[in-house]
Amino acid sequence: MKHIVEAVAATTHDHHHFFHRKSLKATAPVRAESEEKTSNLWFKCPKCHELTYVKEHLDNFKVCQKCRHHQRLSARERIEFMLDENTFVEINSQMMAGDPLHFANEGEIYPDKIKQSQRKTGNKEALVTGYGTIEGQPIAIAVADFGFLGASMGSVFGEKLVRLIDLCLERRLPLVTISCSGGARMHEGMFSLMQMAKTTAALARLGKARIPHISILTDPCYGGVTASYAVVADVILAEPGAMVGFAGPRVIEQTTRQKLPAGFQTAEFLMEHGMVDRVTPRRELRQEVATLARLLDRAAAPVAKDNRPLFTITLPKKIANYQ
Amino acid sequence: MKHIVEAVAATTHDHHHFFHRKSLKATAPVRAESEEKTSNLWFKCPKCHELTYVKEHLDNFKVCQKCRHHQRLSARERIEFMLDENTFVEINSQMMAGDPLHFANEGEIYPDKIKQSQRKTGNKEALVTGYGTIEGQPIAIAVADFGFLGASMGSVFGEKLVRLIDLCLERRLPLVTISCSGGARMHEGMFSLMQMAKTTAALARLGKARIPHISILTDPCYGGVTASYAVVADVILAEPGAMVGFAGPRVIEQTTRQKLPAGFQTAEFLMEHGMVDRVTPRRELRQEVATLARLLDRAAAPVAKDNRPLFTITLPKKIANYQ
Amino acid sequence: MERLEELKKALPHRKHKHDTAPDEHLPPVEQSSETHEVWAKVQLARHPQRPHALDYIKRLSPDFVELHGDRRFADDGAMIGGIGEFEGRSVVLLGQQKGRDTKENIARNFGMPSPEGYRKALRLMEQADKFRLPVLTFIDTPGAYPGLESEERSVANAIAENLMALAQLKAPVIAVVIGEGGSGGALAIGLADRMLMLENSIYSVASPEASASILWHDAAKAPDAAASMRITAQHLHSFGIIDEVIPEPEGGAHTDMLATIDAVKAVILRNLEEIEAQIGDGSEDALEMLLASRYEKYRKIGQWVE
Amino acid sequence: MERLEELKKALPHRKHKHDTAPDEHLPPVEQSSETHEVWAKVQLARHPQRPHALDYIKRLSPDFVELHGDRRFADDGAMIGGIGEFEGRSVVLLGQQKGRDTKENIARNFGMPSPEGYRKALRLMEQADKFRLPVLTFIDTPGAYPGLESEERSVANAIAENLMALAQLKAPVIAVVIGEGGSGGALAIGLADRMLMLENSIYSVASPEASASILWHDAAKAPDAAASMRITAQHLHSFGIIDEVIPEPEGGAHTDMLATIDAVKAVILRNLEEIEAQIGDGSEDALEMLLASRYEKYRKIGQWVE
Ligand SMILES: [Zn+2]
Ligand SMILES: [Zn+2]
Repeated sequence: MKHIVEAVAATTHDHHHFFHRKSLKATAPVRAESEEKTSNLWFKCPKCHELTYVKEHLDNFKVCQKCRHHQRLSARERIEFMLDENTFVEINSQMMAGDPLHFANEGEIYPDKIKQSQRKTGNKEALVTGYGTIEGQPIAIAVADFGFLGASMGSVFGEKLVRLIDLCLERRLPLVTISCSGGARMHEGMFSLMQMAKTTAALARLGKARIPHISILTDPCYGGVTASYAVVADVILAEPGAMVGFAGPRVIEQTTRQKLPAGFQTAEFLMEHGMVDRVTPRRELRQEVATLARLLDRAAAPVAKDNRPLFTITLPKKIANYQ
Repeated sequence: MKHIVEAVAATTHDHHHFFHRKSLKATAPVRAESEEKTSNLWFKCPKCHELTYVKEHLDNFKVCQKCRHHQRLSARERIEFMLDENTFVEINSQMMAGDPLHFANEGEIYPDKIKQSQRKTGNKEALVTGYGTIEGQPIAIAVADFGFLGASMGSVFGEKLVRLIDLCLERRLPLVTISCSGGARMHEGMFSLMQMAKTTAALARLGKARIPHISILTDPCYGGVTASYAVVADVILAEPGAMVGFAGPRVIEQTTRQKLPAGFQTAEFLMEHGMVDRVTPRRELRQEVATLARLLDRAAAPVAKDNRPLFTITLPKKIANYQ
Repeated sequence: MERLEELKKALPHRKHKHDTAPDEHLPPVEQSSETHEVWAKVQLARHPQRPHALDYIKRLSPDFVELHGDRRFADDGAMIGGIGEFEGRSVVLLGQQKGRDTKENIARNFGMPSPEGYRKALRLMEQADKFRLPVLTFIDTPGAYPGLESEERSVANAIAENLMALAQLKAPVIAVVIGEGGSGGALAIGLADRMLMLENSIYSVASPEASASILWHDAAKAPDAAASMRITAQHLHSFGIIDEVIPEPEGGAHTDMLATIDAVKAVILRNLEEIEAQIGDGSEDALEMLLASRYEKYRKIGQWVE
Repeated sequence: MERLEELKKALPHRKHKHDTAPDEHLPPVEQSSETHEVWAKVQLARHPQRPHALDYIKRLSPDFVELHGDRRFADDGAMIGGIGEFEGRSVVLLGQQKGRDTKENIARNFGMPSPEGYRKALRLMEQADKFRLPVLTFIDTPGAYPGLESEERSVANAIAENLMALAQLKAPVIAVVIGEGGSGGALAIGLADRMLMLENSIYSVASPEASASILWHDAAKAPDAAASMRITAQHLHSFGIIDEVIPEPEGGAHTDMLATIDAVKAVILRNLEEIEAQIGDGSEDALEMLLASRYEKYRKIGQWVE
C-alpha cells in the first residue's frame, strides 16, 4: 500500500512541530531491529509495511506514523532522545565482562561474543549508565541495549546499575531505568541470576532514602530483569505494544498447552492486569518522566526522631572517580 | 434417620475423652440458634437432623457429631469454652448504647430494642470483652454475641474493643477477637459506620507495638466487622462452614443476576481464595490459638535507635478503673 | 425549604459528648417536610450533572498524572488515583469516579469500586506515606461493588487494609464527600485528618434504599429512611462526625461546577495549610503527633452510657 | 567419581575478587567424566524420595502451624509457609513443596509456585519483619510455574517484591537449597544472610534442559549444559555465591532422610546463632547493620574487568 511520498512527508511534517526541537540525529544507524530495509533513504515498517523517509522516521523517534509501531532503539538512541541535548555524562563506561565460567559454546568463547557485541553497539556492555537532565529535571539514567547480547543481565549490568544507585543516594538524584532484556546472561550462569538480588537490594536502599525510581519497560523485556529492578519502581511506564513478561510465550505454550490470548504480554495486557501505571507513547515519555521525577523528587531525606539521618548509607569509597 | 441412642452416646462418649476436661456447662441455654428443639433432653441438628443428647451436644461444644455442623455459640458459651476455667475477668461490662439518632422503627424505639437483647443474652451489649488465659497463655479477648441485635457493631461495640486494645498495649497482652456480625447497627447510623475506622485505627497502634492479633471468624460474619478489625490480624482462623463475607448473598444475586457457586462465602471458600490462614474445627481452637499467641507473643517492644520506645502510646487515663 | 435550611444552619454546632447521655434532644422527625428536604438533598447528591472526582482533581492539579493498576490483579475504572501538584506541593489524589453517560458508567461500574480499585488506592497511599505526600480523596460512590468476584478477591480485606494504611499514613489526609458517601466502600478512602462534605452530599451506613428494605422491607420508603438515618452533611456535622460543610451554589453544585470546585479547593487548601503548620518540619515526632490526633478524632466518635 | 569429588573439595575455597581479572583458571571442562559426575548430582537433586521442604520444617519445628493464602487471590500448594518454634525461638518457615505421588504433585503443581504462592511468602516475610522473627527457607523447585495465569497476575512482580522484602527484613534470613534451585522462582525465597546448599543439590540460572535448548537447541544435551553452567553446590561455593555446602549421607539424602535433615538442622542452628550473636539485643542500629551486611553480600557477587 504505497503512500504518496509528499502526503507522508506532509503528515510527518505536521507531527514534527509537535515535538520539541529534539530528534534523532540522521547519523544514528537505523538497524536496531532486523527490519527489511528498502534503502538508506526509505524505512519500511515491519508491522504495516508503510514506507517512510528515514529522516522523517528519525524525527518521529522511530515510531511508525501509520500504525504506531514503536521500533526498538539502541541505548545511545534512547539516551539521545530522552535527555536534554549535551547534558548526558556517562559513568563506568569502561567496565567489561569477566568470564567466571570460562564459557564456550560451539567453539565460540564468551570473551569473543562480548567483543562482537561491543563492535555492533559501540558500548562495552549491555547497560549504559550516567546522569543528565530531562526537560531541565536532573536525573540518573540506566538504559539497556537489546543489541548487546539481547540486553542480558550479567555481572557488569548489575554492578553498573548498583553504582548508579550509589550516585543517586549520594546526590539525591531520581533514578530512571529504561529496560529491555532477553533474559539472563547464560554465559555467566549463577552470577547472572544473583544480579536480580543485587539490583533489587540496592533499590531497597534507594527507597529507604525516599528517592524515586521511574521504570520504563520497552520491547522486549523478559526473565530476570522483569522479575527484579524493572518492576520495583514508584512508577512503571511501558511503551505501546512492548512485549513484557517473565516466561516467554513459547515456554508457556509448551508447558501448559494453553492457547495464548491475542495481545498476550503486550504493554496493554499488563495495563489491563494492573501491572503498569501507564502505557505512554514514546513522544510523550520525556514530558511524563520529567513531571513524575519533579513531583516525586521533593520528599526530604528521612530524618530520625532526633533528626539524625534515619539510617546511614555506606557508600563505596570509589564514587569519586567515575570515568 | 434415627440413631440408636446408645450408639450415639457411645460415639459421643468416645469423642468426649478426646477433649480436655472442659465442656460447656449443661446450664448454658441451648438456643443460640433458632434450631428445632425436640425437647430439653434431645438436640436435633438443623443440617443433618441427627438427634443427640443435649448433654453430649454440650460436651462436644455444640458441634454435630455426624455432619460437623458448628452451631452458633453465645458470647458467654464461647468464653467459657475458649478460656481456662475461672480465668476470665470481664471489663467494661456496664457500657450501654446511647440513642444519637433518637431511632424509632414501627413504633419501637432503639432503647427498648436494647433492653430486649439484654434480657435475651444477659449482656449489656453485643461485644463482651476481658482477659484471661488459654492453656495458660495470657490473652485479652473480645467476643461478639449474634444474639444481641445480630452482633451489629455500634458505638459501644467499638469503644469496648478499643479499650481492650488499650489494655493490650498497657500490659503487652495478645488480642484474640472472636467475631460474628449481621452488619452495621442501623439504629446508630454513621456512628456505627465510623466504628470500622475507630477499631482499625486502634489495631494499627497494636501492630506498631508488635502485639499480635488473632482473629477467629464464626458464623455468620458480614458487613462492617468483616471489612474492618476482623480481617486485619496477624492470623485469621475460621470455623468450618462459617458464612463470611462483605455483601450478603441476596444483595449480590439481585445486583449481578449471577448464579452463586456452591459453598459461596463459606470458610472453605475463603480459604481457597487465600483470605483465611486456617479453617479450624472448634475443638482444636483452644490449642491452636494458645500456640499462635505464644509464638507471636515473644516479639520485644520496638525500640528506637537510641533505645527510646519507637513511639509513645498515649493511653487514656481511665484504664485503671475497669469494672 | 430554604427557610428551614437557614434555621438549621443557625443551630449552634454542638460538640457531642461521648461519655454522658445526650443532654438535649434533636428536634423530632417531622415526617413530611424533613423527609422532603432530606430527599431533595439525596437527589442533588446523585444528580447526573454533579461534578465528579476527576473534575475536581484536574482543576486542583492541572498536571495530574493518573496512575493505574493494583499491581496484583487489574485496573479498576471506578477508582481514580495518581499524583500531581496542588498549590506548589506534590500530593496524591484519589477518588471514586462515576460515568457521565451509560458507556462511561459501564466502564466505571457506576463508581462502585472492586477489590482491585481499593488496592490501587492502597498502593498509592503507601507511596504517599513513603514520600510524605499529602493525600486528597474525593468520595462519591453508591458503595463497593456487591459482586461475586468482589467476594472472591475479598473487598472486605481491601477496605480494612485501606483503613489500616490511612491510620498510619505519615502525611496529611483530607477527604471530601462530593456526592454519595456509600458506606464502607466510601469510608475505604475516608479515614482522614479532616472530613469535609459538600452541602448537598450524603454519607450513610447503608444507602436509603437498602436501609428502607432492611427496616421496612420496602425500598420505596427510601425517603423516610434517608430522613431518619441522619445522612446529610448538616446532621453529620452536628454529630461531630464531619468537620466542615462546604456551601454549594444556589440549586446545587451542578448549576455552577466551577464555583463549586473552587469553593472545595479553597476549603481543602485552608485545612491542608493548618495541618502542615502543625507538622512544621515534618520530623518523625511531629508526624507521630499527627497520627495520634488522627486516632483521637475517631476514638471520640460514638455515643454510649456507662 | 568420589576421587574427583575429594580432589574438588581439596581445592582451596577462593574468595573471588570482583574487581580484577580472575587470576587462576578453573580446570577446563573434561566433557565426559565431569558431565557424568554433575549429571549424577542433578538426578540426586531430583530424586523422588529426596526429603522435601515439609519434611525439614516438621522436624525442625514440631509445633509448626501452617498459614495459608496470600490474602489477595488464592492459596498455592506449591509454597508452604507458617510459624513455629525452632530451638526455643519463634521463626517463620517457608519452602517450595513437591508432591510425593502424582496426586500430590498435581495439587502442589510439582513444587512450581504461582504468583499467589510467592505473595503468601511475602505476607509471611512482612510478619517476620513485624515481629523480628528469623526466617528459614527451604528451596526446592524446578522454577516458577510458567503459565498463562502466572503472567496475568505477574509472577515477575511477585518475585521482585519478595526480593525487596527480603532485602529489608529486620531479622536473620537463612536459605537452604535442599533439591533443585530453579532460577528466579527459587531466588524469590533465597535472598538471605546465609545461603546454604546440600551437597547433591543444584542451583541454576535456567534448568539444564532449558539451558541446553537455549544454547544448542537440543534439550537432550542437558547433561552438557549442567556441567558447563556450574550449577553444583561445590562450584557455587567456590564462586562465593553460596556460603556452605552441607554433606549428605553416602549415596544421597534419600538414603537416610533423618540424618540429612538433622545435618541441615545443625548447620542452620549454627549459622542462626552466629547472626543472633551479631545482632545482640536486636536494637534498630544492630538490625540496620544486619541489613547492610546482607546488602554487601550481594553487592560483592559478580566478576568484571575495569
Ligand atoms: Zn507501521
Ligand atoms: Zn449434623
